[in-house]
Amino acid sequence: MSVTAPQLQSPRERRASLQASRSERYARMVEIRLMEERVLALFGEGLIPGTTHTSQGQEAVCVGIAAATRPTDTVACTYRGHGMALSLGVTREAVLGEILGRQIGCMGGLGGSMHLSDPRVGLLPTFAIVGAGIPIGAGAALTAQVLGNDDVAVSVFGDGASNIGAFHEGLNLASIWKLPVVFVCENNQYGEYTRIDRTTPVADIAVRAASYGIPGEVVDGQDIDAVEETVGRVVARARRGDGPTLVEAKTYRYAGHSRSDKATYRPAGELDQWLERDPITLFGEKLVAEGALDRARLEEIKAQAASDLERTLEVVLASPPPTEQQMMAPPTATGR
Amino acid sequence: MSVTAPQLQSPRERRASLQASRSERYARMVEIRLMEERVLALFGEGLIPGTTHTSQGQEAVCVGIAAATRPTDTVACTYRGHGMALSLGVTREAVLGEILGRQIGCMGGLGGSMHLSDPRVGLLPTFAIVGAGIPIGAGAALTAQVLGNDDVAVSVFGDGASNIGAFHEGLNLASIWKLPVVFVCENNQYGEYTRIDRTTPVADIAVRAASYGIPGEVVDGQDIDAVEETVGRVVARARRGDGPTLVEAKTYRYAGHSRSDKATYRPAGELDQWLERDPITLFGEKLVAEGALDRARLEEIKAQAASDLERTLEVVLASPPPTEQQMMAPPTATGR
Amino acid sequence: MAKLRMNQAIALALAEEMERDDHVIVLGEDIAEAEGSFKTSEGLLKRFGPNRVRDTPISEMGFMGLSVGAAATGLRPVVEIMFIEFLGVALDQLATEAALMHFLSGRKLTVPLTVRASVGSGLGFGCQHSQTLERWLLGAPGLKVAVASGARSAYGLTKAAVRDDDPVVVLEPRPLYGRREDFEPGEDAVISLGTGELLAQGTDVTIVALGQTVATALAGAEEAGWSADVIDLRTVQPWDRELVRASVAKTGRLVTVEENQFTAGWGSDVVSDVAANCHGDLSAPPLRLTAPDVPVPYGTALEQRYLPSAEYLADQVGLLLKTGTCPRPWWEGQ
Amino acid sequence: MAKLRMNQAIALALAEEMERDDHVIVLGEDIAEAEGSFKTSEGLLKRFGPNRVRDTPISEMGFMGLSVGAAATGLRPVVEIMFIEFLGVALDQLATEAALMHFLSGRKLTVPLTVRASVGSGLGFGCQHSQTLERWLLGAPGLKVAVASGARSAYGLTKAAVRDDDPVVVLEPRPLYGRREDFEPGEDAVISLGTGELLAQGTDVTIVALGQTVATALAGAEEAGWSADVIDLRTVQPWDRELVRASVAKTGRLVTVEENQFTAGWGSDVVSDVAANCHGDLSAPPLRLTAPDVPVPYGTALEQRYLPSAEYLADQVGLLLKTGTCPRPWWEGQ
Ligand SMILES: Cc1ncc(C[n+]2csc(CCOP(=O)(O)OP(=O)(O)O)c2C)c(N)n1
Ligand SMILES: Cc1ncc(C[n+]2csc(CCOP(=O)(O)OP(=O)(O)O)c2C)c(N)n1
Ligand SMILES: [Mg+2]
Ligand SMILES: [Mg+2]
Repeated sequence: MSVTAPQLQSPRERRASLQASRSERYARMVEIRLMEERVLALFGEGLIPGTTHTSQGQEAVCVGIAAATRPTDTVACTYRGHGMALSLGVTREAVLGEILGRQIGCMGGLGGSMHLSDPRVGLLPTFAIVGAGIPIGAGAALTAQVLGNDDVAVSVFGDGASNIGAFHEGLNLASIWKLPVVFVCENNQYGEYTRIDRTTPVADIAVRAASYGIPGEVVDGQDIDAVEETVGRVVARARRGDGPTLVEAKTYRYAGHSRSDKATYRPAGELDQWLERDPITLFGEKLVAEGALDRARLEEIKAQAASDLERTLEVVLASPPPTEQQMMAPPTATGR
Repeated sequence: MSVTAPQLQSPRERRASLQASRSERYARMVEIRLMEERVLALFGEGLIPGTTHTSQGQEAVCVGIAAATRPTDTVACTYRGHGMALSLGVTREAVLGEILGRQIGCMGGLGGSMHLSDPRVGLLPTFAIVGAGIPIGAGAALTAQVLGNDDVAVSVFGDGASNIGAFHEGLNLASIWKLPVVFVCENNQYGEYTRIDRTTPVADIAVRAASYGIPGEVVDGQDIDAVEETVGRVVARARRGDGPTLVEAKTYRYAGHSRSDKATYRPAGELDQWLERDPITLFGEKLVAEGALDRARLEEIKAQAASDLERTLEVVLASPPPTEQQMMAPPTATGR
Repeated sequence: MAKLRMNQAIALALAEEMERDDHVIVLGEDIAEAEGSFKTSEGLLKRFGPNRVRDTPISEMGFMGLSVGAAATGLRPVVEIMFIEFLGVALDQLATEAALMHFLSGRKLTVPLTVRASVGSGLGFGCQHSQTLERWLLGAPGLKVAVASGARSAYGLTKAAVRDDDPVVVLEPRPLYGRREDFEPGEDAVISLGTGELLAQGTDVTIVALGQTVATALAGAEEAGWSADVIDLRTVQPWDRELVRASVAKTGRLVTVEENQFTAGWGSDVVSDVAANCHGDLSAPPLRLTAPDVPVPYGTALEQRYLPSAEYLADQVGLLLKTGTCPRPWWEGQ
Repeated sequence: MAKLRMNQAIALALAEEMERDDHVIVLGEDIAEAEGSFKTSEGLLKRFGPNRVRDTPISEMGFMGLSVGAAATGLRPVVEIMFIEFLGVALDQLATEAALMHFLSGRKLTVPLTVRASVGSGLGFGCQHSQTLERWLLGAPGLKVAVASGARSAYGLTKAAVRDDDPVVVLEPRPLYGRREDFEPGEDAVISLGTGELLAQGTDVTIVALGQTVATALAGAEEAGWSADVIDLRTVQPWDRELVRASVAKTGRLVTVEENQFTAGWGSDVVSDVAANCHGDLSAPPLRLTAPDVPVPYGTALEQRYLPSAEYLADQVGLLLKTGTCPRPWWEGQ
C-alpha cells in the first residue's frame, strides 16, 4: 500500500485527503520540505530565474492552516508560498512548474516563484509586495459577508509585514466590519536579513490585536496540532460571525531569505536550537507515540515523497517554457 | 495698558509671549476662536476659495502644544491648522492672508487654507493628505537625533488619521529609533461626517501606543493646563532622549468638518454638552479664580482680539492675490 | 430624457447597476450616510442598505485592498477615492495588485473593480486637491481609465465600468458635478470602454479633449474662424487610436487640450501615436495645449489663468493654421 | 581611473558625499548591516556608523515620510527603495509631499532628498519586480528623475542628486549592478541634472535611450549600415530638450529605445516634443521601440524577447530609413 499517489489527485482531492488524515498531513510536510530543498538546489543549478523564497522549517504553519480550513475558504499568502500552495492542494507539478517557469506551472510559467495560485482550492495569487495580501484576504471575507455565506478568509504574512501600513488598515477594517477573516502572522524571526527585534518594538506581534479590539493569540508554529487547533478555533469563530482574530505563529525559516542567501546574519547556534524542534520530527514522533504510525512508515513516507518529487521534476522539466504567444495574451479578462 | 499689539510682533515674539504668559495664552485662544468664526463667515461670503477647515472648540490643544514647546521644535499638523499656526506665532496677517489667497499670506496666497507654514516657529507646511504629516514630523525628530541637538518634533493629527497606514509606520519607526517626537491625536470625535466609533474599534486611540511599545496618554483637550502639562512632560521625556509618546487629546470641533458643513450628522445635544466645557470659558474662569485676571480683563481681551481681527482683515483685504508671475516661479529650489 | 447634474447621473448609474446585479457594492469615505462628499451616492444607502453601501475609515490602501479581494472572489465593488491625490496612499493596490491579478492567476480570476475618483481644478482647492493625475495610471497593463466630461458620459462610463470584468478607473472632474446635461438614460447610453466620441465635425483640425477640457474644446471651436473635429476621448487607457488617426487623416492637424501640466501629459501619447502613424497626413506640427509645469495655484482666478481656456484654444489654433508651426505656450512669452 | 561595478560606483559616490557633508544619511531596508540587497551601500555602516546609516522596518511610506521631514529640517537623506514597485506604497510621500513642500513652504524650505530605486527587467524576477515605472513620477512638478546607464553615470548622477536641493529620484537598472565600467571618479564626473549625453555621433538618425537601453542603442548602432547620434538622456525629468532637438535638426529622424511598455512611456513625451518643435526637420516619422503592452514575463529567455534588442533596433531603424515610414512593432506581425 503506498501512502498516496498525489500526482493523480486533483487539487481538491489533495486538500480533502490532507484534511481527513493526520498521516497525510505528515506526508505533506515532508513533501514541502523536500520540494523546498530541491528548489534551492535547482536555483543553485541556474534552473530558476530571478529569485525564490523557501519555507523549510515553517511547514507546520501552512499545513496546519490547510487542515483547519476548507477549499471554499480563501487564502492570501506571500511570495514565501510554495509550502502554502502545496498544503492547500495545488499539485506539485503546478507549483514546481511555475517556479521553474514552465507551461505546466499554475500560471503557465509566466508568473514565477512569487506568484502561485489556484482558485479551486482558494489560493489567491501569492503576493510579492509585502503586506498587499493582508487587506486583499480580508476582501474575500467581505465577499462572504455580503453574500451571506459562511466562507472565511485567511490572510497570511510575515513578521516584517506587521510594520507596513496595509497591516494596520486591513486589521482595522476587518474589525469594524466584523469580517470573517483570520490574520496569521508567520513570525519566522526575520524580515530579509534583519532580526525582528531590530524593526519591531514588541515581543509578540499578537499584542497588536488590541489596537483593533480583536483577539490576538500566539501559537507554537512548530506544532502542527497547535496550529490546527488555534486556527481552527478562530476560523470557527469567524464562520459564526464573531469577527476576525490575529494569530501569531512563532516559527523559523531554516534557509536564507531568498535564492543564495546563506543567512550569515544569524547568531551562531540559533538554527540548531530551532532544528531541535523541527516541526516534521515533532509531528512524526507524536504520530509514533500515539501509535498512529510506526517509524518504518515514517521512512516509507519520506521515500515515497522523494520518489514522487523526482517524478514531478521529470514531468516539469519535460514541460516547455511559455511561448511568445502566451506572453502576448492580453492582461485583461475582456481582451481590451 | 493694552493686552498686546500682536500685529507688531514677529512670529518669534508672538511665540515667546505666549510661552511666557498665561493671559497671553488666553488671548491667543480668543484670537483663534474669533478668527475661525470670521473665516466661516468669509467663506459664506464667497471670499475664500475651495474649502476651509476650522477648529473652534479645539483651541486648548494647539495653544497648549505651543506653550509646551519652543520655536526650534518642529510641528507637523493638518489642514485644520489655522489655530495651530496662530498658536505657534504665525501672524494673523500671514494666516488669514493665506486663507483668503492674498500675497500677504504665508505662502503668498498660492497655497491656501490647508497649507500654512512658517519655518521660523517650526511649522512645516500643514498637511492636506490625512496622515502624511505623521512620519514627516518624526523626520524632523530624526534630524535632531542625527545632529545631536535636543530639539523635538510634534506630529499632530486627527482621530480619523489614526486608521491610516502612515500612523502605524510612523509610530513604529519613531519607537525603534527612539526619536524625540510626540504624537498628538486631536480626537475631535469625527472624521469628516463620520463618528469615530463607526471607524475605530477602540475607545481610546491612546491604547494603540502599546503596539509600538511606547507610552500612550489620554488628556482632557478642553483644559489647556492639562494639555500643556502632559505635552510638556512627554516633550521633556523626548528631549532627554527617552523616546516618543502618543498623546490623545479628547476635544470637539464646534463647526462642521469644512466650508458649509452644518454637521447635521451629530446627535442632538452633543454640541451643547461640549459647549459646557468650552476651553476658553474654562480657562478664563480658572484665571479669574486664581486671581490672575478679573472678568473685566477677560472682556477687554476679547474686545482687543476683535478689533485686532478687524484691523487684520482690513490689511489682508488690501493685499492683492498672487500674480501670474508668482504662480509661474519654478516649484524647485534650484529653479530647474 | 432627463436633465441631471453629473453627480445625480453617477448616483443613478450606480443605483441601476446595484439593482441589476446584487454583487455590486459601493464603499468609500462618507459615501453611505453622508451620500458622498460630492453627493454621488445619493439614496444608495437607503435603497440598498448597509451591507452593500459602506462608509470606510480613512484607509485608502485598506479599503482598496479589500475591494480587490472582494472583486477577485465574486463581488463587483465600486470604490470611491474622494480626491485622486489620495490614490498616492493606495496606488500599490490598484496599479500593482488589481491590474495584474487576472494575469497572475493564470487568467482564472477576474477583478471587476470600479474605482471612482474626483479630479481636477477650477474650484480653488489648492495644489494637492486639484490635479487630474491620470498619469499615475497610464501605461499600467491591466488597467482601464475613463474620464467623464459631463452627466451623460459619467452615466455611460460608470455603467460600463461596473459591468466590465477588469479594473476600471472612472475619473470625475469636480467642477462638472453640479452641471446639468440633458440625456436619455438607459442601455443605449452605456459607453463602450475604449471608444472616443466625435462631438463636432470640421475640416481644419482635429481637437482631442478629455474630461473638463471637452467643454473648452467645443467652446473654443464654436466661434472660431476655422472648423474642427472635436473628439471626447472618454477612455484614456486604452484610447481610441483609430478614431483619432482617421480624423487627423482627414484634417491634417492635431491639437490636444489637456488639464494637466505640460510634461508627460496624456496628450504626449496621442501626439506620439499620430506623429508615428499620420506623418504624411500632417500639414502642421501637432500641438498640445496644457497647463504650465507648476503646481495648481490656490484660488479660482489664477486657476482660470492656469488652465487652457476656450479663447486661448481659439487663438493658438488660429496661429497654428496661419503659420504652420506650433505657437509658443502663453507662459513662454513671459 | 577606476574599473568599478555599478553597485560599487554607487557605494563610492555615497561614501564620498557622506564624507563631504555630515548631513547626508542613508536609510532603507537591509542597507546597513547587510550593505544593501544589491550591495550598493558596501562599507557605509562601518565607516559612518549607525546614526547615519540605518536599517528600516518594512515601512516605505514611513521611512520615506521620515526622510521628507528630515530633508525639510536640515539633513540630506538618501533613501533606498529596493524595487521601484515598492513606491506604490509610498508614492504620496514622494510625489505629493516631497515634490510640493518647497512650493508649499512659500519657497522657504528645501527638500534635498535623494531616492534611489532599482528598476528594470532582465534578471527574471517576474512582473512585479521588473518594471521601470519612471512613468509614476513623470509630470510631477517639483520632482527630478535620473536614470543610470552604468557605473559612470550612476556615480555622477548619485553625487549630483545628493547635492541637489530638490527631491531627486535616481533609478538604477538592476542588470547593470554587476557590470564594470572604467571611469575617473571625482568632481569632474558629477553630472549636471537635466543634461543628456551624446555618446555617438552620426548623420542618419537620433537615437534617444535611457538606463538599460543605452547599451542596446549603442550596440544596435555599431554594426548597422546607418550612422546615429546616440543620446543617453540620463535625466528623464526635466529632460534635455535642447540636446535632442539639436540632434534631430541635424539627422532628421528620431528613434526612442525604451524598456517600458508601449503605452505612455517616457518616449512619448520626447516624440511629442520633437514632433511639435522639429516638424520641418523630420524626414521620417518618429519611431518608438519599446516592450509590448503586457506584463513583464518571468524568466530571462522570454524577457529577452520582451525587451527591444540591439538587433531589433538595427532592423527597425533600417526599415525606417528605407521606407520612410514607421515599421510595425514585432508584436503586430503576429
Ligand atoms: C512593500 C515591500 N517592501 C519591501 C519588499 C522586499 N521584501 C521582500 S520579502 C521582505 C521581507 C519580509 O519579511 P517578513 O514579512 O517577515 O516575511 P518572510 O520573508 O520572513 O516570510 C522584504 C523586505 C517587498 N516585497 N515589498
Ligand atoms: C489620504 C486622505 N484621505 C482622505 C482625505 C479626505 N479628508 C480630509 S479631512 C478628513 C477627515 C479627517 O478626520 P480626522 O483625522 O479626525 O481629522 P479632523 O478633520 O477631525 O481634524 C478626510 C477623510 C484626505 N485628505 N486624505
Ligand atoms: Mg519573517
Ligand atoms: Mg477628527
